[in-house]
Amino acid sequence: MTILGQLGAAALSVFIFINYGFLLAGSMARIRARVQGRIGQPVYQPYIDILKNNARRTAVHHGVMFFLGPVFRLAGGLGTFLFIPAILNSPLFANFSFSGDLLLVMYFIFFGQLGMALGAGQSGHPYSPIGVSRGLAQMSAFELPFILSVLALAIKHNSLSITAIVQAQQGGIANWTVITNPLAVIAAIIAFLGMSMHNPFSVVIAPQEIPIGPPTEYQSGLLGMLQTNRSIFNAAKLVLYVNLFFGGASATDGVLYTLSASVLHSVPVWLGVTLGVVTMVIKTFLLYFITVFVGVSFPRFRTDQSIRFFLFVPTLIGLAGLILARL
Amino acid sequence: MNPLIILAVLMGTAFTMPLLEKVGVKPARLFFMAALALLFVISGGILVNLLNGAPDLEVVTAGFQAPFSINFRIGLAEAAVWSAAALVLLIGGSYMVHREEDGMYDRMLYLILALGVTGLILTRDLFNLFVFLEISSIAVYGLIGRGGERSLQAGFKYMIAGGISSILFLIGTVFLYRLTGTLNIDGMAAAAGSGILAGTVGASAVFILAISMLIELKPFPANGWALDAYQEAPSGIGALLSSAQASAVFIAFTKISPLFGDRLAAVLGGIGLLTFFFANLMGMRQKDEKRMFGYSSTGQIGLVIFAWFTVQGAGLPDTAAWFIVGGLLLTHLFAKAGLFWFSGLSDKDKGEGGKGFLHKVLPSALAGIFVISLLALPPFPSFFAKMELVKLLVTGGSWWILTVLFLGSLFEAAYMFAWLVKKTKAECADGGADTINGDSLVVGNRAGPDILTDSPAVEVASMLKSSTSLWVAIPALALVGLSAAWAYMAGVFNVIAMAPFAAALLMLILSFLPGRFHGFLAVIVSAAAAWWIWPRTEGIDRIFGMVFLAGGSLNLFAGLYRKDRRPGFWVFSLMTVLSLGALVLARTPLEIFMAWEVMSVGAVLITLQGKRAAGPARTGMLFALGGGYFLMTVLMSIGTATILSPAVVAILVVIAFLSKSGALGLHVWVPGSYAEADDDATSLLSSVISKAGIWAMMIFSIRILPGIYGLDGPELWLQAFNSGSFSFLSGILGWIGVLTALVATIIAVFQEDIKYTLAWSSISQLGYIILAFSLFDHFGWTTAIYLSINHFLFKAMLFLAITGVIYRVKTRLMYKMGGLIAPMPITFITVLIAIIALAGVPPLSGFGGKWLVYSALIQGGRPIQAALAMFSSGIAFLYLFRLIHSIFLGQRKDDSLGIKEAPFWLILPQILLIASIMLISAFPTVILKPIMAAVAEWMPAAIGFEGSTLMSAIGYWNGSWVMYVTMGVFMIPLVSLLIGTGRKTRKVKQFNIVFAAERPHRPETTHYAHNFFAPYRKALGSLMNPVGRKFWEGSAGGVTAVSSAFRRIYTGNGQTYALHIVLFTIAVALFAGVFA
Amino acid sequence: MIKRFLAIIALLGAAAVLLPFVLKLPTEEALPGLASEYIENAPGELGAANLVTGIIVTYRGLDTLGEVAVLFAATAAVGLLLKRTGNEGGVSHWRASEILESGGGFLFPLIILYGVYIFLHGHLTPGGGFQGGVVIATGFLLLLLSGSVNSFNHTVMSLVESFSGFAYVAVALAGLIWAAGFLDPRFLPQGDFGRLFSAGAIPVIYSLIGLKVGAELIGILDAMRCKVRREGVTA
Amino acid sequence: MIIQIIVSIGALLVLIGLWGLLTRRNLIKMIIGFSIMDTGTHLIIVGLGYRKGATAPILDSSITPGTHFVDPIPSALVLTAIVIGLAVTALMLAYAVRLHSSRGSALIEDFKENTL
Repeated sequence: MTILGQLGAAALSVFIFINYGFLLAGSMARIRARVQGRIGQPVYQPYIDILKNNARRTAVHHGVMFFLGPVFRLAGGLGTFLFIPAILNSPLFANFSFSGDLLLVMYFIFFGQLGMALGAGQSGHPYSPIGVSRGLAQMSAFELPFILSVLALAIKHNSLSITAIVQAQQGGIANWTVITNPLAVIAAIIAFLGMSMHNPFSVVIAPQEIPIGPPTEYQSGLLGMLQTNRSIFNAAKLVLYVNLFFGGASATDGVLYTLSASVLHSVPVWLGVTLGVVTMVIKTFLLYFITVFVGVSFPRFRTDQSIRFFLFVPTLIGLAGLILARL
Repeated sequence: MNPLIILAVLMGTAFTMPLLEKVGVKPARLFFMAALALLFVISGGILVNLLNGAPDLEVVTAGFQAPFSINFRIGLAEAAVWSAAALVLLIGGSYMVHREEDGMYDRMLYLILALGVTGLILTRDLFNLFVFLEISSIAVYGLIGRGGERSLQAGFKYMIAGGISSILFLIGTVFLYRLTGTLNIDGMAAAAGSGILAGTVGASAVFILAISMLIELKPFPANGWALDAYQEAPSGIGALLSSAQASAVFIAFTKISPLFGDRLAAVLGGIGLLTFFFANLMGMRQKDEKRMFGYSSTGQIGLVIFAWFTVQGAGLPDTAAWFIVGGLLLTHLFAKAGLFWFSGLSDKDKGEGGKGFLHKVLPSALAGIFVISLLALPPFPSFFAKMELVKLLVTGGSWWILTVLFLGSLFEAAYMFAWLVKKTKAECADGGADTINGDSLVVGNRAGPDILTDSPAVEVASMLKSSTSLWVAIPALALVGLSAAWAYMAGVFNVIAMAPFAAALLMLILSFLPGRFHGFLAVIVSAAAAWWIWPRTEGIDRIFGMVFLAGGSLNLFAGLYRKDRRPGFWVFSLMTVLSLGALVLARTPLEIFMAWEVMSVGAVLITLQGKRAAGPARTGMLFALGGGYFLMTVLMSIGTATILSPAVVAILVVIAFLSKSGALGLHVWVPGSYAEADDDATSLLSSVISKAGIWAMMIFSIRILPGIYGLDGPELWLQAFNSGSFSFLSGILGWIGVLTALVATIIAVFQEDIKYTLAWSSISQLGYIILAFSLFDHFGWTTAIYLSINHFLFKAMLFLAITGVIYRVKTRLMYKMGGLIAPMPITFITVLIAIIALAGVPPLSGFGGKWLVYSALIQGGRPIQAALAMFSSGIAFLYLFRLIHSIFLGQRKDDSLGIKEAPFWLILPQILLIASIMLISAFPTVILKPIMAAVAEWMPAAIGFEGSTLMSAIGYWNGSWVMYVTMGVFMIPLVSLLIGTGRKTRKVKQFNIVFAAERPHRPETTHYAHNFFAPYRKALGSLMNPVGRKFWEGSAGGVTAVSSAFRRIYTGNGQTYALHIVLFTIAVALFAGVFA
Repeated sequence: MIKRFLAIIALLGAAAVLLPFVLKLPTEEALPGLASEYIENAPGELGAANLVTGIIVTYRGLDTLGEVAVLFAATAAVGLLLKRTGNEGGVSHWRASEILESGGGFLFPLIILYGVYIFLHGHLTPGGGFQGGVVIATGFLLLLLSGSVNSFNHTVMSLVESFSGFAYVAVALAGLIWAAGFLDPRFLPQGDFGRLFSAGAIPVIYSLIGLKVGAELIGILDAMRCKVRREGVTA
Repeated sequence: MIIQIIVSIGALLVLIGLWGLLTRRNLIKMIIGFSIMDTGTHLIIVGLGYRKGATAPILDSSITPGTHFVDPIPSALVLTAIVIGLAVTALMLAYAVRLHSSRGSALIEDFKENTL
């Protein structure tokens, strides 16, 4: 594929998954509201928000880094997504995953966070660094179980390539990591709760204490950029998790593919890819549902509590998963 | 020239002194000095003759041949010690005349002392030896007593001890005469050879003679009187007592040593060693300067005795024997004389209410030379001598002896270096609390004007005023000359090995020139050295050589930002950088060790230049020396019959290098040193010098250790390393590395002081490098080198940027900064790039390091270590963000409103470093390919490039594409933002924030920076428990407690001391089997 | 008490160390070679009837020179230690008894004469410079005790001391120049064996030593006397 | 036999002197002890030169060929030793005088200030 083709493909996959991210956010907010006995916002509310924010022009700023913060942030989200192959065996959704393996993705996550933290820092608002401090502290803690489960995967498949890991899980649910190494997946899921910053790990943005934390000072277009990032970044994380632990989604395999293959003689490529995307959407939706489920059921941890939590039980589970992988 | 004439001159001058005094004080002094000068001229002339190959000089008296009359014999050893003693006597005479109130009697006694020293060294007649011993003793008794009331007490105790000793000597002598029928020492030795002394009486007589001389040499524990004497005697007398007199007695002792049987010799050697050990142990608790020198003196003489019997036991030829013994003895002679004089000079200055004599360049340099030479560090004769001594011990497999020797040396280093530090640094005298995180720690970083602004001209003038001060330079010059001689004999007198010293000497001579001149000189010389070394090295050597020399040059360039003279800084920096070059080029074990020692000591001396660096530098010195001893043991075992087991060698080497790199447990010296050194010096220490340990571990693994075991092919030794105990050891090493990384990172998170943050960060980064190194395969080592280069780049950037910040805001505490992005944008960009690289965030080169290290670990089967390394790299974000936020972002303080960007000298290197890091980030092949090729010379390649993608067995990474993609995704929102927002936005005022509808009161209350990670501390603070520091402090406490306990034997009661002597004699008799 | 106990141990140990010398003493009756050679050759070589003097002044002349230096050093040291109070000697505060006073005056010249005799005949009969010097000093001690002299003329004393010491060194050097070596007394004629003017420079050397030792001992006595006297006053 | 007696007495004197040096607390008594030791030593030296039936090595008219002499060398040595002993003793006494005048005490344990 030519460079231009790659760029086009990347743009397409980004576009699809950004929209998916918006819808996911809207629907989850509505579900959460229903659980709490409210009607909730419409599913398309994120679109309204982002349009509104982008429509307003920002009049004040706090300095260059303040400007660059959201740029870093969005670049981080986009980059993270672009280094993950979204759909197996589909060049259209392979993105730029040839640039690096799982380690690259794990570290590129920090790119946006770091830039955001810096931008927020220049605002001079004390709540921003408080939020960053909490966020970083919590992040460094939930990293450990996540790392352990990733290493379990790498050892099991003797590879750090995401494509290879997804490939290895093809051929039925029995090959999924969640079956082959449930301990590692449990550790990773708990870490995912931390990453999503929903309850009980929402102290970072704690709206009641430090109005949304780091982005306190952001408004209008800059805030819109952050919201855009939130959707693509969310999607990227979910895709990564599904890829690593839940068999991913393939353009040439999977339940939907098998179903349609049994209906049609030969599945056309576009259908295969579409089915892959649908598979991915379903899986990620279900995965995200877990965080919402937990989020509405638990109160909030303090930062030190969550640090201790992550470094204890999930870490032990992760270690057990690692040992399981080595057996 | 007949040396007897000088006896006549000395005596004649002494005898006529009362008459001369009648003529006038000036002529009396003139004759006094002339006699001493003649002594030096004659002895020196004889030495020169002997050096030119003249045969040993035989002198008879009364016109009869020995044994009928008393004869002198002057060999090279005697001539050397004699002329050295004469030089010291000459300077001491001038010292006494100028600095201390001299009278007629003092001059008379002084001349008699010179006579005694001369006779002791020259005579070959046993009874004549006794006479000269008494001559020098009585002169000393008299001279000690002139120091005042307390010196009288000391003098009386000295006399009691001397009296017992002389009675023993007499009894031994007369019985030996009765048995052998001669008083000539050579005749007696011949008789002893024929077995005449084998009987009980003979053995007892020899024993008594030996013990009486030994007592004169002040053995532990029968030396309380000597310590009192050193303490209370006037400095000038102490100098002679410790140097000329002790050396002369030692020479006399060597003359009678052929009479000793093997067992007695062994016991005496053991006593020498124990004296060395215990004297230094007790010296550590010493507050009084002269008594401390006294402990050191007795210790040094003990060491010389030990060395003497060791070389005798090993049957070394004369030249080799005196290479060791003479090296130790002469170094001690000059160094200790110089130190005692300094003590006197600084006493005088204290009395005049000055800041102390030594706070000036030249005196500090001289004191430094004396102390460093005493600690047996290169390039002084004692260094070469000690190396050979250690070689003998290693050959003999005497590990316990070696341990005792090293411990004693370490103790001595502890207090002597502490003295040097105390004397050369004004600010530590008041014992300022240099606590970590202390709020009081506001440090203006320009050198204290009180000590350093003295212009050199003023200083030389003030020294000339008291001409003795310049006289004190002579022993230092003598030491320098001897160093060259010993280096020549040791075969390392070549350009490369000597370059660091030559550079240091040159700078010392040019010290009257302005500081920037020295700076430019250092930059140019080290850059030239880099240029010179490039074609002369290859592979790993070339890579590290460039980090050392080019990196060193870059760092030195940054040091130019300070306009003051910075005495010491440039000298030691250049010396250290050049020694790193010498290290890379060194081939023989001696060259390697010499360069290593210079480098590690140089680093400590650089550290010492910091205002509050006294304490850390002391600790650093001990670790540098301790590591050096391990290294010395291994290097000296090369080529000897004794081959240590490979595992032991590996452990010793690793301990040596890890203590340099500051691995966990051996790290305690690092944070303080890095934090308290000058800010730009810290950059040099952390980014450049800390890599020496890594290079050395690699070179030892591939070149030196295989050489020891005769494993020539890389495959063979690789097998050795990957089998059995070695793979176990490398696993342990990996754990050390990863725990270093983790713990140091966590501690870094909680520092308020920016330099402590970065210091702990350096430790943790070195931990990663050690971790990668421990894999012992192509992947791991490629990683280790790549990490080393990266760490050099970003840590130099960080430290230099921080240097500029501290220079501008004049504090090191991060929470006192804030908002500096506005005045210092370039510095901010440097820090931003550096922390992105350090954190390992793509697309910068740091990610390459992360990718390499984790892939290597996973591939190498160490997932747990990989997990902990990743965990700690996550924690690193905490301190990195805190660093950049607290300093550059947030609220700007009122204090920093007027400041400017950092000086050009600091900015330029930063820009170069940014360019380098961007280059290797976008094109990792530029740097990775040479590294992989260099490592592949030694081990099978495990990773390789496919196009621009680096492929390992389990993963892949294309640095260039990561850069392209990142740039792409970065540009899209940026461009859209620029288009979208237009130019209508304006920057709001500092306090214009959404703050609960309030306007914040002050930046201090709004800048969230102090105790930034409070919840983290709450959760993980228990990991901060300074186990390492507690362990070392506990050890030090234990040693000092033992030291105190032992010191109680010195009650101060002269009678008790006499009792010690008698009991000591009996104990030695028991050990020597005299009662049998 | 532990100190006393240790002292006993020390004494027993010292006895044990010295015991072999007493028990296993060599009982060789023949003179060692060196001593025989001296007895054989010394009279001919040196012309000194007293062999011990020949050995002391010539063969072991360096010892003797050193010995003089030791005594000199001791004098200087005593002078150094006690000099400050030297001028307080002043007047004697007690009167010696009549017998001592007149007896001292009477004996003094005889003692001096005896001393001079001893060092002049050192090469012939038992005695010599040191012995003679001591005897001379005894005479002066007697004067001091008898209280007839309060202080000595320091200039004369130091003149004598310096001169004799310097002359000794000069004689030693003369041996180097005109005879076979440093301290060789044979640059003066040997003379007739057994006569006063014989044995080369040996009598010269011994006379100088006698003067020097005498002067030095007197100096020591003087220094101590002054000091002790002052003590008596203040105490 | 005589030689043994002389040497034994000398050794005994040395021990007696040593005892004095180690147990007497008065400076003067310690010096006396030292002098006794010194004397014992001198006795040993002279004693070792003794030969049975030999005469003093002074050649005068009473000497006939074949006369045995005692060893002249110890005699020479002891002279030197005595003088040196004298010098040391004198110096010790001078010290004692000064110490006493400085402190008004002559007990050795009153002079132990300089231990740090």
